[in-house]
Amino acid sequence: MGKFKNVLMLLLMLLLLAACGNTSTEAPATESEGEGEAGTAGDAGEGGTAKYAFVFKNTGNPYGEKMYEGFEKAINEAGGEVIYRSPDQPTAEGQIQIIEQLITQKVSAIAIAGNDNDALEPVLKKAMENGIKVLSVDSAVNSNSRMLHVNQANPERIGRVQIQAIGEMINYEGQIAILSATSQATNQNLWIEWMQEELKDPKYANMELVKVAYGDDLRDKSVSETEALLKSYPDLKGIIAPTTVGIAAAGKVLTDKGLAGEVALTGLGLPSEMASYIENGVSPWMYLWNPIDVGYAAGYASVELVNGKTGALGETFEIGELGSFEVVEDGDGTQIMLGDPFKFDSSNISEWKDVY
Amino acid sequence: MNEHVIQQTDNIEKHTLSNKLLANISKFRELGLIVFIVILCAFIQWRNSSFLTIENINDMITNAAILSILAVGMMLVLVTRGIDLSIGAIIALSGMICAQLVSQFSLNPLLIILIGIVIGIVCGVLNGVLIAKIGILPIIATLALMNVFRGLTYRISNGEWVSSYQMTDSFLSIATGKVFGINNLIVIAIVIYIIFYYVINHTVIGRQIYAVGSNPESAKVSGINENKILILVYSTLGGLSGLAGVLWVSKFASAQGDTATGYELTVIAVCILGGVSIAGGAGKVSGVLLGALLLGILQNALPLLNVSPFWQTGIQGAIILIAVILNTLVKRSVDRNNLVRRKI
Amino acid sequence: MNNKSLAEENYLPNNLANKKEFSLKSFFLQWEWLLILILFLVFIINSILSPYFLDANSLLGATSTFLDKAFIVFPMALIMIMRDIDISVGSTVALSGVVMATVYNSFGFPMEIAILVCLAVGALCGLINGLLIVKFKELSAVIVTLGTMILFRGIAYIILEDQASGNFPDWFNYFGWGTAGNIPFILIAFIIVAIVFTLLLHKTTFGRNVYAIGSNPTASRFSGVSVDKIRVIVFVLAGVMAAVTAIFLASRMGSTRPNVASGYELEVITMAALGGISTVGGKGRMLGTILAVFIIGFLQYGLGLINIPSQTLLIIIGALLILAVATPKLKLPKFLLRK
Amino acid sequence: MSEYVLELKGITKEFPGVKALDNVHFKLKKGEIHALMGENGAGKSTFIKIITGVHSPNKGEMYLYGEKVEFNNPKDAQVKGIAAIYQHVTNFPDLTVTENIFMGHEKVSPITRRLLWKEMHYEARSLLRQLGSTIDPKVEMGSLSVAQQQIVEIAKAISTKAKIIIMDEPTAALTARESEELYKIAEKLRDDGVSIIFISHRFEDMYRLATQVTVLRDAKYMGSWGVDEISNEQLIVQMVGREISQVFPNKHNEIKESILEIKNLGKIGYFADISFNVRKGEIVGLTGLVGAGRTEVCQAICGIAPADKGEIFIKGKKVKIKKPKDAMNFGIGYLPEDRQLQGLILSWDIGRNITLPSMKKYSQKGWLNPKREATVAKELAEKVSVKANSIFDLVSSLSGGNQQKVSVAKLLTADVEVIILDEPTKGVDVGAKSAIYEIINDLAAQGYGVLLVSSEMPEILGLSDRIIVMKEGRIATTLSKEEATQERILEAAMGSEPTNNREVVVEV
Repeated sequence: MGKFKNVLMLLLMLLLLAACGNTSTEAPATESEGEGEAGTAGDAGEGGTAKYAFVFKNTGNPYGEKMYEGFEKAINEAGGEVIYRSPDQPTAEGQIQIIEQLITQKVSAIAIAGNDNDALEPVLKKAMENGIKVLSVDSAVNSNSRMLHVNQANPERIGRVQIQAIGEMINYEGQIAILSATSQATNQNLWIEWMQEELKDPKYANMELVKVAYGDDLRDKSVSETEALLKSYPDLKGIIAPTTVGIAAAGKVLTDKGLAGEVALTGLGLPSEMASYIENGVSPWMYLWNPIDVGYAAGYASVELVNGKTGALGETFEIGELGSFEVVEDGDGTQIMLGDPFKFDSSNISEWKDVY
Repeated sequence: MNEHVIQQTDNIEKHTLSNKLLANISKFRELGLIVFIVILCAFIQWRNSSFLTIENINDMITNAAILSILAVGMMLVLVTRGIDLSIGAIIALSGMICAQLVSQFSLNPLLIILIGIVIGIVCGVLNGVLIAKIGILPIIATLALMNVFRGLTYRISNGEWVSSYQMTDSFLSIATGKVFGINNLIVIAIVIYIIFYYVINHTVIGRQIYAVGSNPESAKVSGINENKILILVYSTLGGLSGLAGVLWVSKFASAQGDTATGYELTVIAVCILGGVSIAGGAGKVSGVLLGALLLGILQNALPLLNVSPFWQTGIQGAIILIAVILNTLVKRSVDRNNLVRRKI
Repeated sequence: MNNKSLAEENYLPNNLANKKEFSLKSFFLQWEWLLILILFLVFIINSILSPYFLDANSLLGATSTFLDKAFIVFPMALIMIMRDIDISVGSTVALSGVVMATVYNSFGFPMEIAILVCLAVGALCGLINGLLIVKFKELSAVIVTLGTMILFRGIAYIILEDQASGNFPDWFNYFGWGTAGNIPFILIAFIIVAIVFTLLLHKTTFGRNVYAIGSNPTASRFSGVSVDKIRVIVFVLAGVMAAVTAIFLASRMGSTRPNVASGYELEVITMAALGGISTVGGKGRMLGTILAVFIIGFLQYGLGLINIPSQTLLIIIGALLILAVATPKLKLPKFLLRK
Repeated sequence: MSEYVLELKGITKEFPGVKALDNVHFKLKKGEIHALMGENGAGKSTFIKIITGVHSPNKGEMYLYGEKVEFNNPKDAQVKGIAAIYQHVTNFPDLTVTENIFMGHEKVSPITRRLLWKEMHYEARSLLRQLGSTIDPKVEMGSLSVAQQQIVEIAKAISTKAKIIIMDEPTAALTARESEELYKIAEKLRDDGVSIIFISHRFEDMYRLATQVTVLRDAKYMGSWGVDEISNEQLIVQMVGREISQVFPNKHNEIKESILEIKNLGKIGYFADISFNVRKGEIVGLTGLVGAGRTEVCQAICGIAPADKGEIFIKGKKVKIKKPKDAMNFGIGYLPEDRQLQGLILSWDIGRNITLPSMKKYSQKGWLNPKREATVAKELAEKVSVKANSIFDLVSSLSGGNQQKVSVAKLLTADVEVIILDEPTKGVDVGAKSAIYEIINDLAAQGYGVLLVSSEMPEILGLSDRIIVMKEGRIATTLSKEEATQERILEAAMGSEPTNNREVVVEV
């Protein structure tokens, strides 16, 4: 009798599977009527609108929301359907799942801000094999796994300009420190490399980079790290924080300790997060590109790729109102590069803080 | 007969004496913790002289304040043999809602604190009801609600942060203001500790919480309403988490959807360091306070000592494991002493 | 039957049946049916919501997106049946993966050796957990594995700092992505592991002992069951399966980092609880667990296909978990109650 | 106003599968010490729990001072002035003595609801002093000895100003002198007008204290008498229901060579210098008061809580037993005292329970063989005559006696030569009891060596070939079947004068 029970259970399971199996053979058939044989999915022109996906690092991040805003605007202008996805934690595993789902949905292009330089390679290659155009934006994925990278700004310029700024703020004299995130996406480390390069210039001879601290992009940790910097180096004159959470946390600490004017702060941060600290003078100025523009560029770049561009060196991409950009070299891969980072100071911060 | 009595009293006197000795040994934990903290401080001071400055101590305690507020609530939950994994999510939810309210209506800071606490209590009651009334294991119930609360936070925030310029000065001053030269956060933590010390040690309810954790069966026989106590502790912790959410947002001047992710484990670690037993029944306010202080010192000192950030997690894990294992060994030797003292 | 009086009992024939009677009612009142129903609903709703869902290729391919962590569900089920819990599995995945990559990249051993080392590290992590738990019975599994969770992750950070380590050979990277016909390797591996664990739990003395320990640890010990040994073995199994997950994860990502697989422990516990593994021990079956893996996996996948934001997914899975564990506790109508 | 402070009429209480109380009556006068007697499992504990509101009866009425009352929870009973000291000490080990004493009726300041620690500590100290003890009320309960905890429990009952105090075997863990102290306390309470329900196995307690005795047997009310109205023999007949000699089949077993030998076994804090042997075909009785260390000795032999000192020999060969499995491998089977907690897996069926200890034997290289298991389980279950429909019936649905039979069947699956039975008839109804006695005798006849631990005098006297009496962790005396009488055993178990002092630290 026990056997009978098992057999019955198994039969019912099989029935269930069979039911799924049946429908699963039918469903694609009805689906593919209009599309021809499965395979090339990047058919923007024929049968329905093309779908453009934007995948950010994680949910609940205003920087990503703003980027998506630009992306959506671009796609709306060019015509197409937009999909916005991000995992709830900033992990590559989460992004892999999402990309697989996008492949199944036969989107035309995926623009992704990668959580990991290399880990997305297999899945993005799979996407490209399925005819999906892949480009990275903001945080690059390696050159094998993308056709193009949309760089918010030249990393060299980003690195150098921050040193130049802090130099100016502290009269090219004294100790400085960097408060970074732990860089999961390599851009932070790249910027820091360029900062160190810039420091070799003789005009910074009297400046000393004493420490690179990591705040993990966590509020509480960034605060402790900033406080530790201030105590370990009482003569510290300036802090560079090339990350939104870090610079805002440092701004808060300097404000609370009344160190405006004594320790200068600059770096990269969202205007909305930094408005208070620019207005109160803790950070005379700081930089950021406009994430809306970055997203907008990614949107148009997606459209251009779907329309047949390949992202090869020397091609020109038309980016709506931003004009046209030439594809340039980026290590092994190619990229288009938006302009220098934008400078936010007390004169313009109030108009930008409500924007992003 | 009289002789008998005298002899007996004699024996009992002896007994009481050794009992007192034992009581002292069981206090060893707190003493041990204090000694450990002192040695640690001396070591850190030797390596970095800015450690024991008034400014740094002030920073350190301010940073540990929120942690210690949560830890005392978590202690009550652990004492009843429970656990709450949802507090990080409650902090985020209450912080986000309050920050949005502030940015739109610029409410009075006291009112905001109240709203935060109420949000926390609602979440806590939900935990408590699932655990006490429906009988779901605490770890599963709070795990599920952690997902729900965190998801809700993202839904409400719509991916946006609330930034410092959107907050009113009065709201920001919750965390930066001072009373008699002491930071508000520290003041709030002290007030909470006094209240909890009083409630735990000087009210019936406080002792009932321990009774439920110490022996649920006897508690029932003694006429204690276990369900009521369970819901009470979870909603208390919820309320404290809600308060912590407001303080967090005020302190860091920014409300994000992923605020305090994983913070529950830090809080539990504080309790374990402070000698709270996960098996229930045991745990002292003083112990938890010392545990919070120890973790606060670690978090403050590791960067000061220039410890590589990549070693910090490992060091924390090792210290927690060593602390609980030491605790067990000490307890074992005390129990063994008890046995040796017994007649055979 | 329950309330048979003593007198009545004494008149029963002294001749016991040793064949089980088949009762259609109790057969259909099994937890697994509810899960099958839910799985069915998930399929129906998903196929209504998204035209892409019931594409045979995608359906099979979809399994590879959620099966990596599913390997840990099996030992976790055993652990939970024994009234324990292991929240260090995510960190074990990270540590064993990181060691594997380091052995391959920094020490130049062949990948085959690196894989073996990975499994060994996983087993070692499990062994540490198991030994701490049985040697310090005063500590619950929650405390021990909370400590080792932080410690293992910390060691992974010490080894690799914030770097990724990859450059695995092609055959290794193919492992996580390749298919035999339409069936992904990972699904095949999952089926094999599922069969092994199902047999282990339901058809061997080991599995019987696991149930015994979960139902009544004292009585099991008194009956000569090697409680400590079995607990340690099960935790080692959890470590090994975490290492298997690490291998597939590394293969699918072509590299590994110290921060991978964070939060896996909670997802795995969710799956096991939904699968009907009783959280107070002694109850639950592998079939339910397997069904729960597919319910959560296809739910995530299907809702992903219609681009539901991941935060909504968090809420849905949280609610599903509460529903799953609360349903049997609620008072069912009498006719639905089992025995 | 009724003459009785407490009156119970026709109380019936059923649990699934068991009728714990069947139409029981009880009357208690003011200032009376009323003994409640009956064998284990007669329903005394359930009866108390009805009075204290832990359980509510299925049928029957309860009157307090002539007024009908219904208790829904323990608090109700507490408020009405009923307090109980339970057989198994039920306290809060993590809390202090003061807290334990005042749990449920704490002293609080009327306005602020603040706990009045000073007053409570003071009162606790004076309560304890009244009881002749100077336990520090500020120490944790868990650090006290069982006897001290018992005193605290009594202090707790007194502190509630209870008018009715129930003492459930309060002297079981006490020395003679401590018992004497307790008698004095009880008498003093009685003189103050408190009524006491006194439950004890010991006739001495009853004769020393009680004026009235009520007897329960097999959940039924047997009657109530004045202590001087009824002879000891009559009382025993009422409690046991038949002459003792009728219950125990008197067979002569052939006693062969020694199979288990214990030498100088000791465990710090539990027992010391235990030496004895068990021979094939012999039933050795091990008795003594509760807390004398009998169970601990058994558990040491079985590897559950191994001893620190001494040696164990099986068939002349020295063995090391560190865990239960070792003991089973050496052929020692153990039937634990608490079959629900330690013996059986209640949520499992009969068959699985029976085959649990010896699954290796019925499996092939680790793979289960359900058919073979079922055959073996059926055979064994029938051998010990378990009453059930099938081996797939859940153990939780069986009566206590049948559960115990399943426990015995479990032992028989293994290759066991020595069987240790710890209180095998505890909580078992009389019908099943004689069945179990028969099984025990059969086992001895088949050549098993049996070590029988029991507090029930008739059982020990009726079954054992040799009787070892333990007292305070040591062997007090060993008596042959012919020498043994109830009086001699009790004398050895309690000692007329305290031989050593409980409070002294003994180096072991």
